[in-house]
Amino acid sequence: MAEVALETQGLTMRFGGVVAANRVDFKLRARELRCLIGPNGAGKSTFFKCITGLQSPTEGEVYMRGVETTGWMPHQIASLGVGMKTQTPNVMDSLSVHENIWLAARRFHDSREADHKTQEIIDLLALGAIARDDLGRLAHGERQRVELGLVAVGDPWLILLDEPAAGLGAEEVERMTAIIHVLNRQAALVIVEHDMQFIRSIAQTVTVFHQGKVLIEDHVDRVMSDPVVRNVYLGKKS
Amino acid sequence: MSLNRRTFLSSAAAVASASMLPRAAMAADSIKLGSILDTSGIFDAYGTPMDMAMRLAVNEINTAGGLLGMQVEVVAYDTQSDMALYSQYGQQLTRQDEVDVVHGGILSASREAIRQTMRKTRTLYFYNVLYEGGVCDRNIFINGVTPAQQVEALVPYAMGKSGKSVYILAADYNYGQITARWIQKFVADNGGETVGVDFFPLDVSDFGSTIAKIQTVGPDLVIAPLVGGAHLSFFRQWAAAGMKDRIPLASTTMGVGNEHKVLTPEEGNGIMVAYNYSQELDTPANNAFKERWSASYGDSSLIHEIAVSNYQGVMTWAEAVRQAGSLDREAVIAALETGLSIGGPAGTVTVDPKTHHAVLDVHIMEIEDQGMRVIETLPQRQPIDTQAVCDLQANPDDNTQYEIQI
Amino acid sequence: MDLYVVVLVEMLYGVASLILISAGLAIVFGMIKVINLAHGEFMMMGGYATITAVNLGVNVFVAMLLIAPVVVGLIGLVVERLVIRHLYGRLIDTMLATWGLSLFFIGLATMVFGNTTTGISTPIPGFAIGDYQVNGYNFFIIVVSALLLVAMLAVLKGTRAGLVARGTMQRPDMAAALGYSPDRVYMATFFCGSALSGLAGAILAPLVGLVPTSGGAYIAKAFITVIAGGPSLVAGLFASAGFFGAVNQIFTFAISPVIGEVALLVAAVVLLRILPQGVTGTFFKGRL
Amino acid sequence: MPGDLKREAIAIAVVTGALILVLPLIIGTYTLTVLAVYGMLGLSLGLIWGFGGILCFGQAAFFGLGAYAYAISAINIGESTIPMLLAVLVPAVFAVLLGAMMFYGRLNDVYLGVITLVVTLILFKVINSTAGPQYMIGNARLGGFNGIPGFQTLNVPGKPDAYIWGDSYFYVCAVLLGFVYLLVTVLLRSSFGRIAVGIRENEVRMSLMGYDVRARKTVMFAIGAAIAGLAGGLFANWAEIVTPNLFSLSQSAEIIIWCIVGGLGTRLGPVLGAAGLAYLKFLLGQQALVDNALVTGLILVLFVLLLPKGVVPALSGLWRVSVGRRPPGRIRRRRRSRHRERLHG
Repeated sequence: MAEVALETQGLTMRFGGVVAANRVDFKLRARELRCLIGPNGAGKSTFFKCITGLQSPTEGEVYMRGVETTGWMPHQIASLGVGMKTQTPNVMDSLSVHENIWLAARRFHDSREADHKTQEIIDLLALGAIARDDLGRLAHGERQRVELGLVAVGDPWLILLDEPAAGLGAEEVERMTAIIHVLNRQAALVIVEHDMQFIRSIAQTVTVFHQGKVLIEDHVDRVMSDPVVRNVYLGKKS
Repeated sequence: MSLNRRTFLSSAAAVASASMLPRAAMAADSIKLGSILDTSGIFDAYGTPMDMAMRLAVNEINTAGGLLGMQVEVVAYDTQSDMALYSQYGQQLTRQDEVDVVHGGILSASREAIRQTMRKTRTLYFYNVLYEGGVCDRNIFINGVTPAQQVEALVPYAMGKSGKSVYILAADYNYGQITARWIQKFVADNGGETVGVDFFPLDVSDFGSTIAKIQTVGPDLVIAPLVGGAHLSFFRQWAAAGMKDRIPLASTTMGVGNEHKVLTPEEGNGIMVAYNYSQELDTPANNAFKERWSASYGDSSLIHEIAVSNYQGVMTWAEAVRQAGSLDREAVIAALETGLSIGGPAGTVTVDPKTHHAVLDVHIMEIEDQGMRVIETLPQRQPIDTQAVCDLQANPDDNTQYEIQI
Repeated sequence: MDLYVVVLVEMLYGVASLILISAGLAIVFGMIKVINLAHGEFMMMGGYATITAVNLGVNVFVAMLLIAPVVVGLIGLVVERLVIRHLYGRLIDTMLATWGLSLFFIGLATMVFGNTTTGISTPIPGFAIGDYQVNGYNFFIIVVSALLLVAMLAVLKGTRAGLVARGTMQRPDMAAALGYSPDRVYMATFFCGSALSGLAGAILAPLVGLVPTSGGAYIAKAFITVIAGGPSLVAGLFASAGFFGAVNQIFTFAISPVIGEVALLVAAVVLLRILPQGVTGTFFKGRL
Repeated sequence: MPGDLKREAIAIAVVTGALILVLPLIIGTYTLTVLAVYGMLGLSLGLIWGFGGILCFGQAAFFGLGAYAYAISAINIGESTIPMLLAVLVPAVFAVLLGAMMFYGRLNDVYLGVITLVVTLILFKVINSTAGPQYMIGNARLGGFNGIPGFQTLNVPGKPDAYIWGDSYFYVCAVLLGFVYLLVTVLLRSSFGRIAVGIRENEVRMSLMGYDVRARKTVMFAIGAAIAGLAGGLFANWAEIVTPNLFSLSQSAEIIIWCIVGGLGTRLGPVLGAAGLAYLKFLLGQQALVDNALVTGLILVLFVLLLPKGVVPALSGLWRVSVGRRPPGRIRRRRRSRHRERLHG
């Protein structure tokens, strides 16, 4: 069981009459990296929120390392050792970078240890120059990076990232890719993304969502060339 | 209250007051009269004329040469209809201003908020308002009518004009609660039956459901010891529902703050009341008083029951100081306990030594065209309710408000 | 039997008066997301405007239905221009500023009108339902509230102005792009909301004694009704006023007016705990 | 960090001591006592609102509960030590229940405001309608509108006859205010305090990081209530009567105004705002020219419009601009972190 980091069975989410996620079965092995793609409204984000506990699914179950976490609160899931990043940057804007990361570190370490850990992450993410600045004043890319730091500082074994590369410049995307590779040494990752270049550079297996269901799940190259996928998703883009 | 505490308090008071700055310079040649009244807020209709009456009395005393060769100086605080401010200003009057006497308090709640402070600091206190009776405390003198003086007279008259079943609507605080019990007692004594009692917090102003409820019970008479501006709505809504001609109303408070002048004649006419004073009293003393009031304030329409009580209270105190020839609290109390009498606008007022309450005239009246028509005058009634439970001559250390038990 | 009719009338009256005292607040909150805590004082000023006009010899209905709303609406306009417009989008700040305004107006009214209770008589006589006398004015309030709801619905749904207002409320940027100044729309909305507050104060004036602090009695109830109603303006107002009005009157009749008020408040706590988005945030989503 | 805290503790003690010595020369101690009590009440809301992000419209509820808990238990016990503890505990327990109800129900912002406001109103209405003789707790009659007068006031612990009042009572209140201020300082520097600030900034993020936001907010809420309750108990001793008006909306409103005017997100702001505005009200109460409410209202409106951050942050901002340093709160945190950097870097 320990080999499976995340599994959902028949995960379904309805809003009134709308079925945003429809009986999704999903499985992620330890240290696997998986990208979720799909057109807008395909149910990626809903699926994502159901896993992170921001929403609780109408039906179905979620298991993390074999523990059922269906309907848990986000903080309970996070406490298992799961790192999460939401779609829009979600940080403490009027606190400094250091304070932000320290707060994340403090959850899993005592005060002194948290200081250590914070410094490690700041070095890892090359945030030293801006460590004292309030987050509200930083550029979008820097904020994304800090948020990744918040996720990483807890040494998670499962990381859920919603659009980590959105709005980043080419150089920043590259840095992001490197960071993700480092994280992937310890943890399994689920990444919701649109940027195909980025996906190719990090992932092997891709899961495609369409109308709330898993349309296909395969190697990135085969998915890209799949005519059905092209039809529902890529076709429109290219 | 142990002796221990009192001596401690008075010595501590001396220490405390020495460090309180800035303070008004102590004028050795004047007497300080503390006044504490709601001259703003929802009880200002009671308090403002009381304040005017107090100032009128002090002016008259000063014009006549003052007391013991000294002028009387007024130290007044407006408590803004907030009970918490009573304790605050009460402390200020006694500990900071160190007044010689305090007149004031309107609602029974306000009296109880400051009574113990007055007692502790040994400041003579006059409460000049009609109330529910039963306060037994050597430091306080009360000249308002009590239920035995008022309710006992009003109830049989009102029942005689209506019938035996009575519904009571009372303000929800100590005055209303205790007065309602007195009404129940006198209704029973007169062979009637109390068919309902409802209490209303002072901020209630919607009586629609109550009026409907009263009709389901169908009493012969409604007696309403309601208090304050919000409760005035009851009389208005009662009339608006067309109930006025169906069930007669009596009240122990209506008109005390000149409420009958705010209501239209259609709303007010016929409500039965009983008080010590009415502007319509046609006596030389009252006519002269109204003239003096008009001379000071332009017109006399604001005078009401408890304004006159306040005037009579100040005058009673002044007479006692004259007779005692001293401001010493014990000497003044002794003078008052001789059964001292004054002639006020509402007739003779005599201090009852046993209870520190007053013996006075009570008039049964009906509201008529925004005035009070006197039906019957009951001279020199004793506060027998309080006399039954309180004897300060025998028991000078008593410090209780006795309540009627049913 | 007659009693049931009387209770029903009182219940309708309870609901109607809640609608009346909440309408102004609901418009301002629902349309421009401003919680006007000076709403109670706007009502109080509506009451004073009516009484002053009546004392000057104006017909009481003209004073209530015309003069008071216009006067208070204009006061609202001044308030919007001087204070509120600097604070759009800052919900908590508008609450604090309008709280300050409420104190300011209490002080102002005290200085102008004094602190003594004033009032006017009800202009409609009472009448009988079977063996019971009821206050005829209650029916007037019920009718006015019903008309008010219908009018609100009609204006919002049926007129161009309503359409523009609704559009602006959802997407101010789009409305601006289409040539409607959001600033103007907000201003007009605040005017309407204030005028409704004034109307409510005017209509309730004959029932109760008026003092400068009278507004405080209404604001809490109105606030609770509007918040519990949730995002849909008219439906929310109707649903929560109906619920709270009924609870209030049932407990008032069964026990006492105080228990009625407490029951209303307890119901509000329970309701918000169960439906944290208000009634219409849960049930009538997306309707007006 | 401990050395740093020590310095601050000494500063607080010195300032408190100096004020205790100087202020009675200017203002009577009777007035000063209530200013200190209000300062503590302001601090209670300043803590949960300014640092915990919880806007409570009913802080007066805890103030009133503290006062009533004191009065009722003082009548029944006849000695003031346990009543004083109850004045802190009862509001805290009530806040735990209320807070848990709200925060576990994910109520926020306006809804939080409504619930706290409504609960205050309920307390007010219920207490206000207990005038009848049947409403007793032990020997204490609740008294409804009248309130409860005549309870045992503060005494030297264990000696019911040794009353603490007048000047000595002022010293007690002032020292307690300094002590509570110090406690708040320690709290805010602890992990709990820093996490609370994080929650104020971004609840979702903090819960995604694994913090139980609901529990932490509930605890924060209860700490604020405990401080307000202590202030309530002290107020009861000062006024020697408790009335339902302690629960009134206008009391709650005033507390909010103190915080806004003084400055949110600072410890000193709410204390200064409370003492300053209460003294202003006291001065205004002695004149009849301008209505009290009018001035208070105008102050609030002007502050929201022109100085929404309050006096203390504005002044420290001014200080920073003119002297070129960061406001004191920041300096300390910075110095500490630099120290840390050196350690690990």
